[in-house]
Amino acid sequence: MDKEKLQKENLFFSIIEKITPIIAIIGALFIGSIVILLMGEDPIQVYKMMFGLAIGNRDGWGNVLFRATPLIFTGLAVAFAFRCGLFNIGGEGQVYVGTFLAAFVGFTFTNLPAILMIPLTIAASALGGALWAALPGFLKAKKGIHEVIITIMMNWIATSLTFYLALLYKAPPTEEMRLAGLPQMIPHTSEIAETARLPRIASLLSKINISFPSHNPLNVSFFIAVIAAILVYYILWKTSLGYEIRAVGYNSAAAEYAGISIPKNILLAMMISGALAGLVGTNEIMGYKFRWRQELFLGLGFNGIAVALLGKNHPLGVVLAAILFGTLSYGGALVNIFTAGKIPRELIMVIQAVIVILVVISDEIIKRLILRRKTE
Amino acid sequence: MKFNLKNIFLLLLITVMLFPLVAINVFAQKDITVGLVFDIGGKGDKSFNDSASRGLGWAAQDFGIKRIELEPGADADREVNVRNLASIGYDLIIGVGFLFEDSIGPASDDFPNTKFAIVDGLVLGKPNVSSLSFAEHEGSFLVGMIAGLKALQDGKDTVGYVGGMNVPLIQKFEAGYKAGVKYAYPDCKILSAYAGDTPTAFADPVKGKELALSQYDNGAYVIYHASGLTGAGVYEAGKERKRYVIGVDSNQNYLGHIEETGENFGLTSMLKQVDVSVYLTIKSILEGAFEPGIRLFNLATTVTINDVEYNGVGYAMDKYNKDLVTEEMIQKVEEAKAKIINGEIIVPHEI
Amino acid sequence: MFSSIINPDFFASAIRIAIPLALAGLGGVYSEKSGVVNIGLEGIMLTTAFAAVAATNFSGNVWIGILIAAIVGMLLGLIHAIVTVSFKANQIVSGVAINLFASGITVFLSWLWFHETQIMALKSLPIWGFRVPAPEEASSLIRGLIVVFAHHSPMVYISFIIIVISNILIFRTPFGLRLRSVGEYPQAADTLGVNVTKMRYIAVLISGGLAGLAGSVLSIEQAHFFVKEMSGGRGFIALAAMIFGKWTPFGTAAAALLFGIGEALAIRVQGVYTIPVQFINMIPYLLAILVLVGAIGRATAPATSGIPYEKEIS
Amino acid sequence: MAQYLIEMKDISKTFPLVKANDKVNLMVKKGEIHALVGENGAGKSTLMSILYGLYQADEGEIYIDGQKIVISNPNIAIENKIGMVHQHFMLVPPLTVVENVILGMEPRKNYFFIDLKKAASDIKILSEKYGFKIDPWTKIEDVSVGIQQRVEIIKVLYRGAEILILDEPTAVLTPQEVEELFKILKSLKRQGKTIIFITHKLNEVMAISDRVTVMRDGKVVGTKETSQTNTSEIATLMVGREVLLITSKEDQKIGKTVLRLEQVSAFNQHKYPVLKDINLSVKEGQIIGIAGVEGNGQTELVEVITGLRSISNGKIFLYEKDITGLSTRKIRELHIAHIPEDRRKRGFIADYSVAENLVLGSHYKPPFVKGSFINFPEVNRYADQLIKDYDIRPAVKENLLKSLSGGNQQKVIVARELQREPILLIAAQPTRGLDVGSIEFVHKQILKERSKGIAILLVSAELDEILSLSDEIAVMYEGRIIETLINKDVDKGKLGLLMTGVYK
Repeated sequence: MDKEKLQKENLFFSIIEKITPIIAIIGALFIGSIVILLMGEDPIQVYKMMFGLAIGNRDGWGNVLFRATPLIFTGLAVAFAFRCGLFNIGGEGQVYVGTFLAAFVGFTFTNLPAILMIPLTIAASALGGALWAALPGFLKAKKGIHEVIITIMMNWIATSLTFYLALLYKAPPTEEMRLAGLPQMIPHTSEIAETARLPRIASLLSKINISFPSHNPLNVSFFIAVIAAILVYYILWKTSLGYEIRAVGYNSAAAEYAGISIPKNILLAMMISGALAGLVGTNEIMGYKFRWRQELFLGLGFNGIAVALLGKNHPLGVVLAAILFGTLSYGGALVNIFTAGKIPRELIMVIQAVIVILVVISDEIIKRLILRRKTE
Repeated sequence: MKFNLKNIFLLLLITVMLFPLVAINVFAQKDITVGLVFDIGGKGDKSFNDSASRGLGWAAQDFGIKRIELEPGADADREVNVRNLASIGYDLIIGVGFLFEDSIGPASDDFPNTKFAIVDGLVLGKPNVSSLSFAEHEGSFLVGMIAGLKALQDGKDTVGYVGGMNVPLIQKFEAGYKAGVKYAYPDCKILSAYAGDTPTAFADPVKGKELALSQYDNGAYVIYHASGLTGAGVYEAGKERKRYVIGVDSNQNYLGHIEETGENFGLTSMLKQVDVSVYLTIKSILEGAFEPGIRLFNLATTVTINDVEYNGVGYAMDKYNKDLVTEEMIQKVEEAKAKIINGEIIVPHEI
Repeated sequence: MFSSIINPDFFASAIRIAIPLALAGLGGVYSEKSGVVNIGLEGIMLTTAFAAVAATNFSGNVWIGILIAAIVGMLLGLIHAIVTVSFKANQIVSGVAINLFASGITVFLSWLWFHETQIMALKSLPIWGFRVPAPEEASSLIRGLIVVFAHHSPMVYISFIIIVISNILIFRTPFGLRLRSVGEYPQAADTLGVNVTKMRYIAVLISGGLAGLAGSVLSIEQAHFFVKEMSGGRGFIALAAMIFGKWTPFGTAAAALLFGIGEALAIRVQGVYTIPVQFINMIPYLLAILVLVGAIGRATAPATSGIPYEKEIS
Repeated sequence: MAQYLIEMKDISKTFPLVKANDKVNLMVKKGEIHALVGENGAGKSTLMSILYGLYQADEGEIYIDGQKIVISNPNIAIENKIGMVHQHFMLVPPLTVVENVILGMEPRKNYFFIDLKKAASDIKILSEKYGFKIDPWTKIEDVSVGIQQRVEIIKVLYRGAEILILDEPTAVLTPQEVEELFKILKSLKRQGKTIIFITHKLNEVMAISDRVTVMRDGKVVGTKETSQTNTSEIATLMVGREVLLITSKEDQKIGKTVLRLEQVSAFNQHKYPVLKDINLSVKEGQIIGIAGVEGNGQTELVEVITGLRSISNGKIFLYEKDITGLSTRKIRELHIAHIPEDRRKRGFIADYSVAENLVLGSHYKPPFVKGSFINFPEVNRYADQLIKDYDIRPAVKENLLKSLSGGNQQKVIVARELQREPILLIAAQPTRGLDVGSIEFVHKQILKERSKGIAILLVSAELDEILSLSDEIAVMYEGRIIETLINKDVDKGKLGLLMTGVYK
């Protein structure tokens, strides 16, 4: 086979393979539209509304990116571990622990200046996630226990543990609450120090006279997420660490033969993955609510899996997939409002799941088509 | 599919350009509009959220308002729901549950012409927010008395309590209940358990049933549950063991009714009249008498809606439990109620 | 204090809690014995818990509800089989997708059909067995035995029967032999004319059906309600039980019982000792991790579990 | 009755990337032992898989006893009394012998249960008839390779096969076991069975077959009466040119001891001893061949030297420096090169490019890294150089390794390992599964290293390879080195006996 033809074929290969998520998205929207039709609504109107409202204006974009931010972190977490052949289903627990540690640092070291406080809090959130991922990593590396089940168990343990800690460090009642004789309802921690907070995009843009809705929750954490994605790319494909991690993921026996320590890389990949998940704290704690409360994070870890799959475990794909999911999530909430509750948000969850299934299937179909074509 | 897709893209483009126009035309409304956004658990919980929804229903019937009920998913949905309802001109937006503190607080500043109400939460110092609070411990005291009196009457020595999520709010129920039991029956043992640490603890009937069964099997004669839907499991257990259950928030007595045998095990229910508070808030807007700040609903609160008199909190009597709770018991409870109202009895709200 | 925790009711409670775990775990056994990992059990349980309540309410008959739950479970199993056996996609990915799908579709349909996200089952299963005699009528031993074994809903006994039949089916029949060989060495089975694809489809379908029964037990028998996310991770615990049970029906059932005991203990220890409730709630999960750490080295998964069968590569 | 029992006419089969069979014709007479020979990849296994219904031919027809049949799955093959013993045994390790034999056609009792007792007695009867000694109740994972092969044959006979296909049955056997097998085959022939015997060992063809069909590149290049041909004719047909079967080897000065193992013992993962008190030394310029039936500890021996397996006892020295217990990476850094026995499993990362694979194991050291980043210009330059030096084809460094042929994959491994300037080369099964050209290439490289004075440990299951390359031969049996022989004095018969543990 001559070189040119080979390269052409490789190109065709990679293009087709890369657009399977798009095929899946279209397919899922199509299936979604059948469901909407069955509900007696007009799918075109609904989709028009969903996307129109979600990305039709600055406020919408801000909300979409805000929702995408934690998904980028958890998506990267899953993708990174996947490159090492690990399935990190423990994003949920790593998010809990990472965010709690961020909050803890945030409300404990209130005397430090922002220049120390912000990096320290970011580091704390990453560290919390990394620590929580270390045990499943260790058990996988040393004992060969499958990480899927351990990480799932760790999710529940994290739920209970962080809840206990939240009770331990719950915020004292405010003056008003004392006067009214009302206890704090569901425990949350005290707010983190002003110096540990990340500015909102709205306040940054207002300084350069660009109008942006001031209530919009989008904050600097989105850029941290993008930087994290770029870092992940460089680590995986440009460093010897990434070379080793991917080698272990592709073929651990060969990696071992080449003197690459499998336990070390598994543990490391798991901890980096956990750290990425923990970084959700930058968005939810440092940039949005400034305090820790459990239900802020429900479901982020699991949605991260879907994001990673749709993004084909590539950082760029993860960012795009997270933005898509952010759009669906925000658009879904709006459609729910603007159709007066007729189209429930859960339709979006169904569409998301269908996307995941279709990505998985279309990958295989296309691989087969290519194989068949090559044989002829 | 291809045609469909083209359409979507085309329309998407048009929408983006025409968005402001569309928004105004489609969603402009003339009647009084009320938006209700639910707490975790959502509609159908047979207690808290359903109570709020019921109040909205009463108001819709009586005043012909337009209404919408929304169930938020992620935390950020609360703010999105509140804000968007406000931005499309809803007159009153009610957030059920204290979680709305974060979203109603800032939104009330941005939409000064919209009225907000928050159930169980506190948003103070805003002229357009009403915080609806309830003295659950007082109501719990009364049902605690009924539990104690029932056990005393039938010669039993133990009652139980099943909470949902182990949080201060739910501990308030426990505190009042325990005080009530002890007031009526000082020697009574009280078992207590919580279903869990996450919001799902309010929606885990399987766990609730096992918790209740374990208490019944350890001698509990009556169990008071403050656990949302988890309590559905408590009722299951009560019917299975033929022991009594006390419901919460709404009148849940019917849940203890066994159709086949006609037996009733719903001893009573602690009523937290979220429905009343929602109804009154809507009414106050129609009458131009919106009250910002804390509105406390307790035993002393008395309202008449459609010829029925309600307190802010209370206990439920109906056809299901009229044979279970004797006149004598009611008399004792009413005496205590009077004492609470006039301050003779102070009900603790912390265990 | 001790007798208020460990008593006949405690064991009865452990059995009740164990039943859905055992059924779903058994589903895992069939699936993994054939070489297909099914972490979609969780989602299947959730969906079928909903299906059981919905069908019961529409039909007015609990048995129809249970039947529909089993059928819906098999349908989801079928999807898993199509994706993983025919399309040879990553089995864990497919399972995750099923779990995601379940979370959405159940709430979506409950809004659509019932306009609320928690639905009460209009009918419930009866309690079968001997009446528990009053303390004075019988010795405490007989009383205890009746409480532990003879006073449950029909699904408990049906589950016992299913467990026993499964053990026979897997280890004593041609079907079982083929099932095991397909999971261990599909090429070998293939060369002897055993249809690997067909066996895997059947196994995954059975797996879905059993998880469906488990879901119906949760909603129809135990809760009498469908509540969103009510499976609460029981599908994953079931998988841990399967591993600890060394991929055998009896072993899985025994491990499920162990988890049942753990949870029953967690329920009863509350309030008795002054350990924070949060730590008590960790017991089942810590137990699962300890069990897995202990089980490794003694148990081996079916050799090709998780690996799609590729005929071309030989 | 037709003249031929089996007629395969114009069979073609294309796989992605390869045309495995191209208008193949195969005629087999009833009651003969028909050898099917060819190099690896010549299409023998594919042809037999088609006959057995594992693959469907794209075109062509099959006649059995004059009847045209379509064999769409193994069940139809079995119905037509065709049985196949695969090269890789198709036995399920955790199942018992009897379960393996009856799988797919289980005798039943009460319509529902397997009648294991009946099956076991049937197997007893069958095995006595052909002189096998097999306990039906043992698990496959507990019996030796030779026994496993007998189970495979019984499995086929149990299904009433009249036609037996044996795919390279001798590859994993000792010479003595081969003898046994041939006896069995002859007795089967006496009972009227027809046997197709796939091999690439010409002496076996001469020893056992009645007729022989030679395949090359997916085509049949000739069918001969065995009695009327000879090895060199068949060999020429097989490879299409004259082959140099014996590699010439110059004398070499032996230098200092490079590697020395002292009383080394090791366990496998089940805590079962697999290496027992191994003493071994390899000197500069010397090739030590490790002979033995596979599974007697050779794999583990290589693993302990390369740090892939920890040892329970003993010491390992490199130039008299203790290297016991060092990590694989440390050992590689001491310039020990390793061509692994299972190329696909250990040798390379299939989804990495040629360039990335060429730096595997050196990827963390300068010049291939700068800081913690990989120095891609240098990696690429290095790759281009090696591709040229070792003639790796296609010469595209970006290609994923999985797209290369087996021979070129092995070239990548050899290039990578030899380029590291080794002082010790461990070559395990270096030519397994390669075509003749690649085998020659690898052998030349090994001898070139020897002439540079490098110490070489050669592990091979191919006795001919060991004999033609090594200076000394160490024979392994059940985890021990039971004898070390100087190559000059070796006679093949004695070596075979040693491999079976007879001389002790």
